[in-house]
Amino acid sequence: MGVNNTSEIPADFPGKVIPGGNGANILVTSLDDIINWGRANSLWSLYFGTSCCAIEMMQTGAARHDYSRFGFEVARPSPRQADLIIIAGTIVNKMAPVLRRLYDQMAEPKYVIAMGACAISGGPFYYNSYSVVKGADHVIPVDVYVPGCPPRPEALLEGMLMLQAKIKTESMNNKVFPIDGFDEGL
Amino acid sequence: MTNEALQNLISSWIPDPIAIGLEFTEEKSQFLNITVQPEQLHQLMTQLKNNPDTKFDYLFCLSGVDWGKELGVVYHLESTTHRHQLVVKVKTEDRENPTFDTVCTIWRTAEFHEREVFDFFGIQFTNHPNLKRLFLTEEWDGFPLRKDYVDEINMIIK
Amino acid sequence: MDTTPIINNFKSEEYQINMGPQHPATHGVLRLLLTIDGEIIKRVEPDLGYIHRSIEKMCERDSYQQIVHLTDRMDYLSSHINNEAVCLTVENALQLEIPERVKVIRTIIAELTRIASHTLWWGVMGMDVGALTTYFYGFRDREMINDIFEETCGARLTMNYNIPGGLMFDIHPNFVKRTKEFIAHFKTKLPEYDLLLSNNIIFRKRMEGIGILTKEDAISFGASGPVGRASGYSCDVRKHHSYSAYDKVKFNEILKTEGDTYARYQVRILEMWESLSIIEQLIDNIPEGEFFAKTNTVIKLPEGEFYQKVETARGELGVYIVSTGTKNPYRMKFRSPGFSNLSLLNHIAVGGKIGDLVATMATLDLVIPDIDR
Amino acid sequence: MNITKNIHEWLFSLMPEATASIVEMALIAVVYLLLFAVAGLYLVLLERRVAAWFQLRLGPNRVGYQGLLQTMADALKLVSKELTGTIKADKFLYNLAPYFVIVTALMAMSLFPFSEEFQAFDINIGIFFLIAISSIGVIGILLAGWSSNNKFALIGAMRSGVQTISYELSVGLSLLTMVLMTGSLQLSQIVEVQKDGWLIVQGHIPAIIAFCIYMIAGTAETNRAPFDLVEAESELGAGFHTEYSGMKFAYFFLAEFINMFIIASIATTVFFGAYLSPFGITENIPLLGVFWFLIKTLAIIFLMMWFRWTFPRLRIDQLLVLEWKYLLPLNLMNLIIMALMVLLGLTIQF
Repeated sequence: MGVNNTSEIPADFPGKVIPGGNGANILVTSLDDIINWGRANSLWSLYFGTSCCAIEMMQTGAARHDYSRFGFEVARPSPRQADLIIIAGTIVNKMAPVLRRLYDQMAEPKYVIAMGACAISGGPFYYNSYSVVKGADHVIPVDVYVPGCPPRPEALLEGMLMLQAKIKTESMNNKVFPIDGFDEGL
Repeated sequence: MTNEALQNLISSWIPDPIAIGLEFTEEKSQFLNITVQPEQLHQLMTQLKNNPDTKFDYLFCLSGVDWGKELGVVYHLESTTHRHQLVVKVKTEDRENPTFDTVCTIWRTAEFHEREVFDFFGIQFTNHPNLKRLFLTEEWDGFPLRKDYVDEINMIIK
Repeated sequence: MDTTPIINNFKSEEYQINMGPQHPATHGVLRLLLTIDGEIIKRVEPDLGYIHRSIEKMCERDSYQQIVHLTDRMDYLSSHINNEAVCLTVENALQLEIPERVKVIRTIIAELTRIASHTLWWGVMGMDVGALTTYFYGFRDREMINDIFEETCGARLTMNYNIPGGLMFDIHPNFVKRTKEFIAHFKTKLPEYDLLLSNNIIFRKRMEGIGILTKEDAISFGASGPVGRASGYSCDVRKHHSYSAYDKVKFNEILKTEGDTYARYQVRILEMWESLSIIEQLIDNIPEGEFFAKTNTVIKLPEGEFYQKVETARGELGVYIVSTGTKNPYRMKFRSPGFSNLSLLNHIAVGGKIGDLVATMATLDLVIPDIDR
Repeated sequence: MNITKNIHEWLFSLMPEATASIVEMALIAVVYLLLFAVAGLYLVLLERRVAAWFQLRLGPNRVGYQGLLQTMADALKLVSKELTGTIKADKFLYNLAPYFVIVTALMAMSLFPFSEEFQAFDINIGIFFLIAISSIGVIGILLAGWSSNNKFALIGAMRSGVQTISYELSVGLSLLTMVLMTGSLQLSQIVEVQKDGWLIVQGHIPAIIAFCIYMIAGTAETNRAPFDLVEAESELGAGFHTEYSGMKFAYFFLAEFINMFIIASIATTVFFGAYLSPFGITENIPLLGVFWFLIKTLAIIFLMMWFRWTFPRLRIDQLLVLEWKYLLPLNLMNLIIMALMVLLGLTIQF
């Protein structure tokens, strides 16, 4: 995985390492790890599939590729209890405000996987189409992009594991909410 | 029934078909095409459906077409008993508010299809139960499938 | 002043509920404005367009090879049959002579797609009615077909195996072996479907007698595919306007007369048996020969209008091309089966309960991008 | 070897009467809360593994050894989740609803005779108290559905009200047929009577009919499939707890599994002799009572899980027809047969 969260200091580090803080954050970091471990291993996805990628998402949920091994199994119909929204399929102009409202309704530590070329950049409907939003990140901030049209179940699983790794590197005291400054295009 | 038999049968209903602008063509399509004036559309359609030996009771495709200068609607009809097929075309010159009478009183499937044609071409259908946009949002301006539709914001032409 | 006695003097007024774009039962982004009184449904008004990707506008600027790629994003569960529809229209327009081998392979893969779509429908149908395990059994069989497609066509869901003029490449050496294995496996598993769901007393009680569609209404609403055949309206395009290798195959068209939700369910289950028998008849004698008829790279259809009907898993898909002789069509219209099947939902669901509406919608087997195009 | 007895004496010797009993109560509450939490978590994991086993897949096995820590991760995540709420919701009732459901579940758990000495409250109206408690749980669901001001939640709540009121009848009546044989509502007395043969064996045919009715009504009581109309996934989305998130939702989620445990425990106590080993083979070994109790309860829980993953869902009117037109008359007739049998002394005693 691209992200390694080990914290040993590399040998050729020029400067002197000053331990951060007065040791209080040792508790915080370990609390961080526990909470992040809990969050990473029980990502409940929302029932949200718009088009063909939804079928590949259902395949990942089915018996053969089975994402319930990693704890994704409980898919919640209501956005209040879901903490991961997998945008599986094309987002159209008429659907964008609905997607934005779903995202706002979700409880706070929420993550987004843009699955499939349509969710990443409009995919095959980029040219000559008057009604497709060219990429879901015009609507909501996206954490992990899974390319493919439709991506294979293994690709979606790899995307989910990458999201787990990303959650494990989060820290509670300087938590940045992806939505702040998103509308202003920061 | 073959196309010729159909053609004679239908032209036998009306005293003189040419005078009221009813043409039969067959060359550029595999079905018999009838081009009819908007006024006689409803009357011809009801006859096509109710007449025992034509009995076109299945309207399987209703599509709006922008023929460049005029806007038109193409009806593909099929009879589930005799298994023969027919195409009825109707065209109108004025592009501001083209109106035809609805056929959804004859075939219930036309309700949705006519709403779709209105949505993409702006063709009004008189006494249609609830003629409003089906796919696009209410405040969408312009009718996308017309040839002269241009929308630079979200259409990237290649 | 109507003098009918008021039975219950608690005047219960109806209220509108929004089975919105994001709802487990709508398999995608169909929004239903339900006017309900307590649990009884008074009116269902579908609001479409949440996945309208303007495919028909795009087709006016794409060449015919590019259009084939768009069609399997429309009805992605019978994607191969959609591609076949466009290719057949183009081939008939050009009066191309298609080798026998291509027709037989197209028919086999079309029937495999139909089985894959019906197994997915059956799995999700069980989930809609509450039996959550059927989803996994349905997908187990679908995975086997996906393996066959992945090996031969290179993709699991959106295959693009058809191009105007024939097939992209020849079938994989162990395509025949794998299909035979699948047929043997599926013949033992299909009775299991009946065991688990069809003869379950709760399932039958929930399905029988609701969402009744008479034959005249089916024809007048333009219902096609299993929805029409469950009401006794014989609308199988493979029988009446046969294309590819369907005229060389003996199979019977399943017709039921009750027209209720359970009849639509049974038609699809029996259709899977028919598809199996079609594949069996063809799998052993795939004729040798070319898998591609020579066409020039830029395909220009002659002046005129062309229409081709095809029987997808959901019903009758029609491709209507108006061509002015240039390399892309002047106007292209897809007559989608789901669009007409959905239009009759209000007619059959009124008076039932919310549970009936969900069961009826499941047997209509709606794929929303196929409706919105 | 009875632990509770000597703790009891030690406490009373140490402190005056009132404080001792309060401390004892507090101690019991803490022990049962721990038991409650652990049982809840591992029941959820058991459900997901059993479901996976039915559905040809593996189920959670990556988190901790063989997935044992999976529900721990779920609990940690739910604890650290934001508690969303809607402005239009009725604030006070909205927050009160989850506690109704959890408290009733906990109160019911304290009555069960896990083994000879390991029973918190042995009140003499045991069964009656259990049935009363399980009907309070519904108020929590009704409150949740109504106060979250969401149409789907309202429909879910109304359905749960109708369902639980009608199915309480069958639960009560089927337990009543068994009480005819024991003669007392006190749970320890019931187990006492079963020393010479479990009630289901003593009462042979009517007891088996009562057990079947009880299982049907019990599954309906806990709103589990095939009667899960309250949280009908495909019809109402998330049913009555649509607007709840984070820990409030966790209460509902946990309470559903604890209710399942309670229904199974009542069945073991009344029908299968709580901690009595079959044919009295391991009577003398002291601590084995709890083991037998849990084995029987888990068997019945497995049966309820089996229901959930095979049967489709009933429609609301079929649900009521089943109760009022079929289960109720059957139950009453069964009651009369059992009464006649007890009168004529036809029950089998070992």
